[in-house]
Amino acid sequence: MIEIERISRAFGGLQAVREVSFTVETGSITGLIGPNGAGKSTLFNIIAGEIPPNSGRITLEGEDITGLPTHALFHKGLVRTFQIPHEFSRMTVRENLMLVPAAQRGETLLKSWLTWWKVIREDRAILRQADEVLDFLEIGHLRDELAGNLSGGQKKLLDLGRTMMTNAKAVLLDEPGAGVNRTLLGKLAEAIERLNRERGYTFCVIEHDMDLIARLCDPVMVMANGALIASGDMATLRENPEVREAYLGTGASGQAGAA
Amino acid sequence: MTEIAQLLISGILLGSILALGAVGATMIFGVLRFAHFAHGDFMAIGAYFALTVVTVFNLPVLAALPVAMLMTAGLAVGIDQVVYRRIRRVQPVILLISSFATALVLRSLIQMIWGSSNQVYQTGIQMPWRIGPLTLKPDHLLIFAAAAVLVFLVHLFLTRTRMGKAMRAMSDNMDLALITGIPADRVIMWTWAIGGALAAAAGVLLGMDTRLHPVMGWTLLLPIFAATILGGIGRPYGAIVGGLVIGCAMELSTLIIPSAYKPAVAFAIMVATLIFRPQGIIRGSI
Amino acid sequence: EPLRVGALMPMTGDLQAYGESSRNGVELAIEEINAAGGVMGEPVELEVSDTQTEPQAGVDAAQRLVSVDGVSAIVGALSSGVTIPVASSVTSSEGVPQISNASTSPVMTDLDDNDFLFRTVPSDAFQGIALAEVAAEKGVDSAAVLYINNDYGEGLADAFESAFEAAGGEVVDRSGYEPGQASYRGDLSQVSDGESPLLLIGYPENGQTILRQALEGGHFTDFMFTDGMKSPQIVENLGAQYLNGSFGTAAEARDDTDAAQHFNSAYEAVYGEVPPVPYIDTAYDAAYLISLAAVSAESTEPAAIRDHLRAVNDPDGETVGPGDFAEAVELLENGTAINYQGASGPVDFDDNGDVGGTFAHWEIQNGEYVTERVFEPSL
Amino acid sequence: MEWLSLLSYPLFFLNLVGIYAVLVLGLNMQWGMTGQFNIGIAGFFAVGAYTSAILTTGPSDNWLGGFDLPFLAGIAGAVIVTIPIAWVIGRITARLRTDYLAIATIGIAEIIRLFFLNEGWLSNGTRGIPGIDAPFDVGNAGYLLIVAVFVAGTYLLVEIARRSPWGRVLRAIRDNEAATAAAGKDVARFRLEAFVVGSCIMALGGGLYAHFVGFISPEAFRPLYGTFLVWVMLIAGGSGNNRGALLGALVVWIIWSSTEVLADLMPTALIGSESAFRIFLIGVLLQIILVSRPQGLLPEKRPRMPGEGR
Amino acid sequence: MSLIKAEGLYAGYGGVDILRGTRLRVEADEIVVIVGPNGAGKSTAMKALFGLVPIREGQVEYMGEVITNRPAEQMASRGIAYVPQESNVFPSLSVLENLELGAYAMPGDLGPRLEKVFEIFPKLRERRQQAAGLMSGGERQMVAMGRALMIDPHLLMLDEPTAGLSPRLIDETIARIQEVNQLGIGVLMVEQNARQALAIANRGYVLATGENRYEDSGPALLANPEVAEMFLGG
Ligand SMILES: Nc1ncnc2c1ncn2[C@@H]1O[C@H](COP(=O)(O)OP(=O)(O)OP(=O)(O)O)[C@@H](O)[C@H]1O
Ligand SMILES: Nc1ncnc2c1ncn2[C@@H]1O[C@H](COP(=O)(O)OP(=O)(O)OP(=O)(O)O)[C@@H](O)[C@H]1O
Ligand SMILES: [Mg+2]
Ligand SMILES: [Mg+2]
Repeated sequence: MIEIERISRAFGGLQAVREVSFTVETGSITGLIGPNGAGKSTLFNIIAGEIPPNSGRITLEGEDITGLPTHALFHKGLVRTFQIPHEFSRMTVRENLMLVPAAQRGETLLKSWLTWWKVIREDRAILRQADEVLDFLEIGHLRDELAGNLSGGQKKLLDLGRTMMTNAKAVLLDEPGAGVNRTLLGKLAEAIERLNRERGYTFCVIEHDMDLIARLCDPVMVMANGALIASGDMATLRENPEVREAYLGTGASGQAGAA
Repeated sequence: MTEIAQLLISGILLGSILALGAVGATMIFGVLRFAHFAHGDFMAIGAYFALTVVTVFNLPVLAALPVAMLMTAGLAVGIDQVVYRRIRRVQPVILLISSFATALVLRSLIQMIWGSSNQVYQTGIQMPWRIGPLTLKPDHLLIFAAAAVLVFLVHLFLTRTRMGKAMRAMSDNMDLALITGIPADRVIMWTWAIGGALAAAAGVLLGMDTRLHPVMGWTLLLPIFAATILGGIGRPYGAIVGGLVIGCAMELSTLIIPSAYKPAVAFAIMVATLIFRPQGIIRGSI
Repeated sequence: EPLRVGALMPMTGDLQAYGESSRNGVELAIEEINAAGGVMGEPVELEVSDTQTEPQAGVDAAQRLVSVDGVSAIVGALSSGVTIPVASSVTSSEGVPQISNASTSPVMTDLDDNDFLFRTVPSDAFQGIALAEVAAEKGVDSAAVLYINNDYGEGLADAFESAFEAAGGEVVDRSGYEPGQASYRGDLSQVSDGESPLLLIGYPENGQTILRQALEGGHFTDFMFTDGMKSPQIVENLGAQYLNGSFGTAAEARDDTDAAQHFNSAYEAVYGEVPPVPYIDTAYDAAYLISLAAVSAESTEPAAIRDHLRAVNDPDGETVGPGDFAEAVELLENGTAINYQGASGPVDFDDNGDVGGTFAHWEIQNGEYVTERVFEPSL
Repeated sequence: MEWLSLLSYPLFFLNLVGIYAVLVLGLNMQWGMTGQFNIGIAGFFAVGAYTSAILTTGPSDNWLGGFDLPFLAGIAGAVIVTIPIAWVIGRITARLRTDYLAIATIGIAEIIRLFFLNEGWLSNGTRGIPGIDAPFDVGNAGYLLIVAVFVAGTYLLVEIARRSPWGRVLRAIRDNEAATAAAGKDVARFRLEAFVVGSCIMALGGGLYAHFVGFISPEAFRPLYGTFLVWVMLIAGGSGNNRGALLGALVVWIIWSSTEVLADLMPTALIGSESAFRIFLIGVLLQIILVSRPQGLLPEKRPRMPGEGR
Repeated sequence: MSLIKAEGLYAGYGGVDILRGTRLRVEADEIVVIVGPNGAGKSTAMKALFGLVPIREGQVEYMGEVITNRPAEQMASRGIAYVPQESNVFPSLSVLENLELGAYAMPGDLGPRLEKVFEIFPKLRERRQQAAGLMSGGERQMVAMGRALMIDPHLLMLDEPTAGLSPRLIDETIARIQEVNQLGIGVLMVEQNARQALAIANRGYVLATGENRYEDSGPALLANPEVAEMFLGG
């Protein structure tokens, strides 16, 4: 689905991403892990068209998408979330979701003016869809709350909810689990699995929670110092000394899932 | 050639005055996140404070300068306490409109207290020295010197005091500044005090070079903002360069375009900067 | 019902300096008229309204005068940018006569105003000619022109240039300046050719800065002015020694006329010395004309007043001046035609509501403004 | 007779309020809905006024006139001419955020004013264009009707836009631009559309103004009356709320012109500077409004969800 | 005397109480961990202690002094450091400047303190000239912690300090927190990585809908099957 070919990017003297190549297979949930500052988010930013790479190429289903603007990628079915939640803080939770569906009739000003009744009808359907998503994420009671007033974890859920409002093909999730309560995290994983199974979404997930990665992802890519150092399924990676050294450590967190 | 050199001298002169105004404006902009539309009127009232000192105590203008700066600093802090402080937490645009109202109030106060006709610190004309084909007048040297000294003092303040860094922290993240124990109110007061004092200095120097008039500052406001933008918002050093560039560009422009379009030069430079180098012409910050 | 007169003056804004003295002129006239028995036995009432020198505020103020205060005629406004919008959106449609005492824009001559707009100052076109005449007479054969970039400045510069060149002079360069700048050094060096004198058309507000920078920068040493710069504060602030010998023109009545002398002494008695700023006597005359017209029409109806504005200047009529209001009323009541000779001149309105006029050639001598002579430009 | 003429002032007054209301609605689309900090309103105001004036006046040697078109064509022309101008300005300032945009637009407005001031062939320069007729010789009351129709129409269009998904995207942009792009919205397109539509509304206000006062010169488009007054109206009325915009225009204009009455209460020590005192009062009143009701008289309300009761 | 003690707190935003009778206590050399579902009011409780959310009812005592509703900017000079959950660095300032400003309330010789912070987070030494806003999510978290440690606090309040950190760094951070604690600094932290946090906690609180649900020693809470099922994800 997404083909990353020799992508590099430097910030000043800092080589944040170096010659990274891998493929996110259609229908997979690909994990991306690595120590802090490894370049994972930067790579996401490059794929999502937010910053241009210094070199390299990205294709989506065979089509070159390097350097396309974010919104154009969205229309090609590529959606992302942010590590630091990017909610619309002064809009309600519901509106945050209703905004997302693409090609709404009412987004063309002339159509809003000339065929307002059709616009309202369409908007009602979108509203129903948004409520379904909220109920699914168990934050339905917050639907009229301003998104800026949500707690840290609730914002993460909302972020995920926004990706559920689209007909995306590929979704890039940047640390969906950070700050989310463990119990809810289980639900979240379930949602991701279901979207993957039922709607055929392809995912690429950055996450530091090894339980979540182990449960969801296959294969998993490991980055360190900007480069791809290993890949494979989680069980193999746990045995990889390089990965242990750079990332997992030997303590409880790295081993938690294995227990 | 001599014409260009002569115009450059005038440009630098105008630029020094703009720079003093712009340094204050840019600091207020940086810390409080709004374009302070009463800045020109701070300049004017500072100039009039100095006028009072000059006429009442019969002092030379430069001696009145520090007094005027102190008074204007106090006034700026006072206005902040009475008005701006109450609306700091709402949108910056409210502050902007409010500063516009402040401008109206200050300007009408000047008219009520000092009257609305032209006044001067010193009657008569100072004849310039002639250096070859160029002319330079003693007052101009004073203006350059005063501007340079003030800018240097600001530099010391910003680099040698904790207050300088605290100012930048405030402009970055007000809540976190609070959490860190930075006394937000004190930083803001300092910002106003410095901004007010520098504006007063600019006003007095402008008054020395031209004349005093209630709207003398208002008409310089846009070039000052242009200098601020050109230098990059929140960057005092940038503002100095910005002021000089705008000053010279405005004076030199008369060589090529009708002088009726002269104010447009400042705006055109400003718009061009915004479009091609939105971070300002030079890098570096407080 | 008493006659109500509105004064539409810039009490704030750019022309504020002229607003207050103009209002004094109107006030003075009305006090005299009331002392002489008022109009149709009732004292005339004055309503003053501020235009802020802004058209939006000006039309609002004018409409308030007309509708709320119920004035029968308006004196004002000063700047053409306000006078004309007031005429076209308020007075000409409401049918209220309006006499500007200061708007000199040539545009007003041909304005479609249903004949409700008048003025007691001559159009800029005349002053330019007068100045060119004076300049030629003083042996000036070339001049640089710097004018304030508004209709006043541009109109005068145009009129001067064509008259001056027709008289054999040469305008070496001309340029409009934007008000409010801190430095005009670039403008000055653009027009200066090193020897010709500078004709500066503007107002003291910025004019003083320009003069100062011109002198300090050595761009010019000799100056010519128009009425806008005839202000004592300039000499006071810059020093007489640099300005002595400079000269200019201003619309001015012959001060040897009875009317002018009467005005001067009356003004002095009430407000102190007559400030050497223009448009006071023209405001004063405007108020007189309105009152006389009301008497002549025996009505305070605006349209009736308008219809009689020319009638009080019957060339065959008995000459009356501002001091003779009671007498003029008597004459009118007896059916005798009158010819009002104002403090600012004959103020005979032509078909467009314009007046011709006389101009002073003034000079600065020992720091004083001295009127050399008052003359009618040979058109 | 007496009361009739007393009535004619309010009729006149409402004309100006209506014209300003149109300007405020235009600004509300840019600031209230999109967060575009345009303080160059006077520029578009001028473009609209001059365009309509040039199109509808008779032939003249002094300016580009002689089209002699009817009123409606002038107004339509004002809007149409503004589209490309606003588009270009919107494009070049597209990347600028709040304060930067503010200062750029005020600069552009001044450039536009200087252009009309100095390009006499087009605009008769400093002397201005006289004789701009109102349609059908309707007088103030009649013109008020025309203005009212335009105000109502503009209000309706802006309000529909605000409630539509288009308006929702604008609010999202105002809130968080990166996230809006990540949600697949072409932020630049939406911003540009809002800027152009808002500017066209301002130009419409300009056209209405020109035909109302019958004469325009560059003096009318200086920042105080051309831009700041409009801002004050929007902020006092409640930005983001179209009804607030209308209310703001009314209330502020009342304050603006009634301070003249208040100035009579002035302390005697200040005799001779009544007018300065009046400006002083305006400033103080404005501060009081801002400090006591910073969100405006009618704060922004989120649009109703579809299906929510009226 | 407890380091900090809160009793019966009622606090919230715009008239709605989020905290409903919450009580919390940290003794002088304790690590106390708060866990609970999203939106339980954990962050709100921290903010209330620090004076960032007005307390409607209840009392906060710090080293025997009542500090209920004292302004937040005084807390740092009392020796309380707080790292919020979001926007916890000055993005346009360099890392070094962030740290220097952290010490604003306690001026003096910064050298040794900086040294200590760099020792805990070596990465910060490498990156000390980079603007904090351009750091990766995890790096930012380190800057934020470092900033807080610059005042040599008596009490360190951390809102989800390990969110976004790699497993290895989580372990390290937890270890550092223990280290810091051993220097005699009380620690109050909110954590979603509950297992690791509770494992080192002297005491733990489980908060749900603004009320105290459970309170026990860390390991005891971990062992409590109810808690595990409802709040720790089985
Ligand atoms: N705009 C930028 N300018 C300069 N340096 C940057 C910029 N963006 C990122 N970096 C640096 O690039 C490196 C990689 O950052 P990135 O955000 O991709 O890390 P990450 O793998 O997502 O880490 P984490 O798991 O902590 O979020 C970091 O060291 C960061 O400081
Ligand atoms: N500024 C605010 N205005 C209004 N409500 C708010 C505000 N901040 C938080 N809330 C609400 O208060 C409740 C508790 O929020 P809090 O941030 O304390 O939760 P939390 O326990 O820290 O959750 P998380 O683990 O997700 O960070 C939430 O439902 C949230 O919506
Ligand atoms: Mg990251
Ligand atoms: Mg929280």
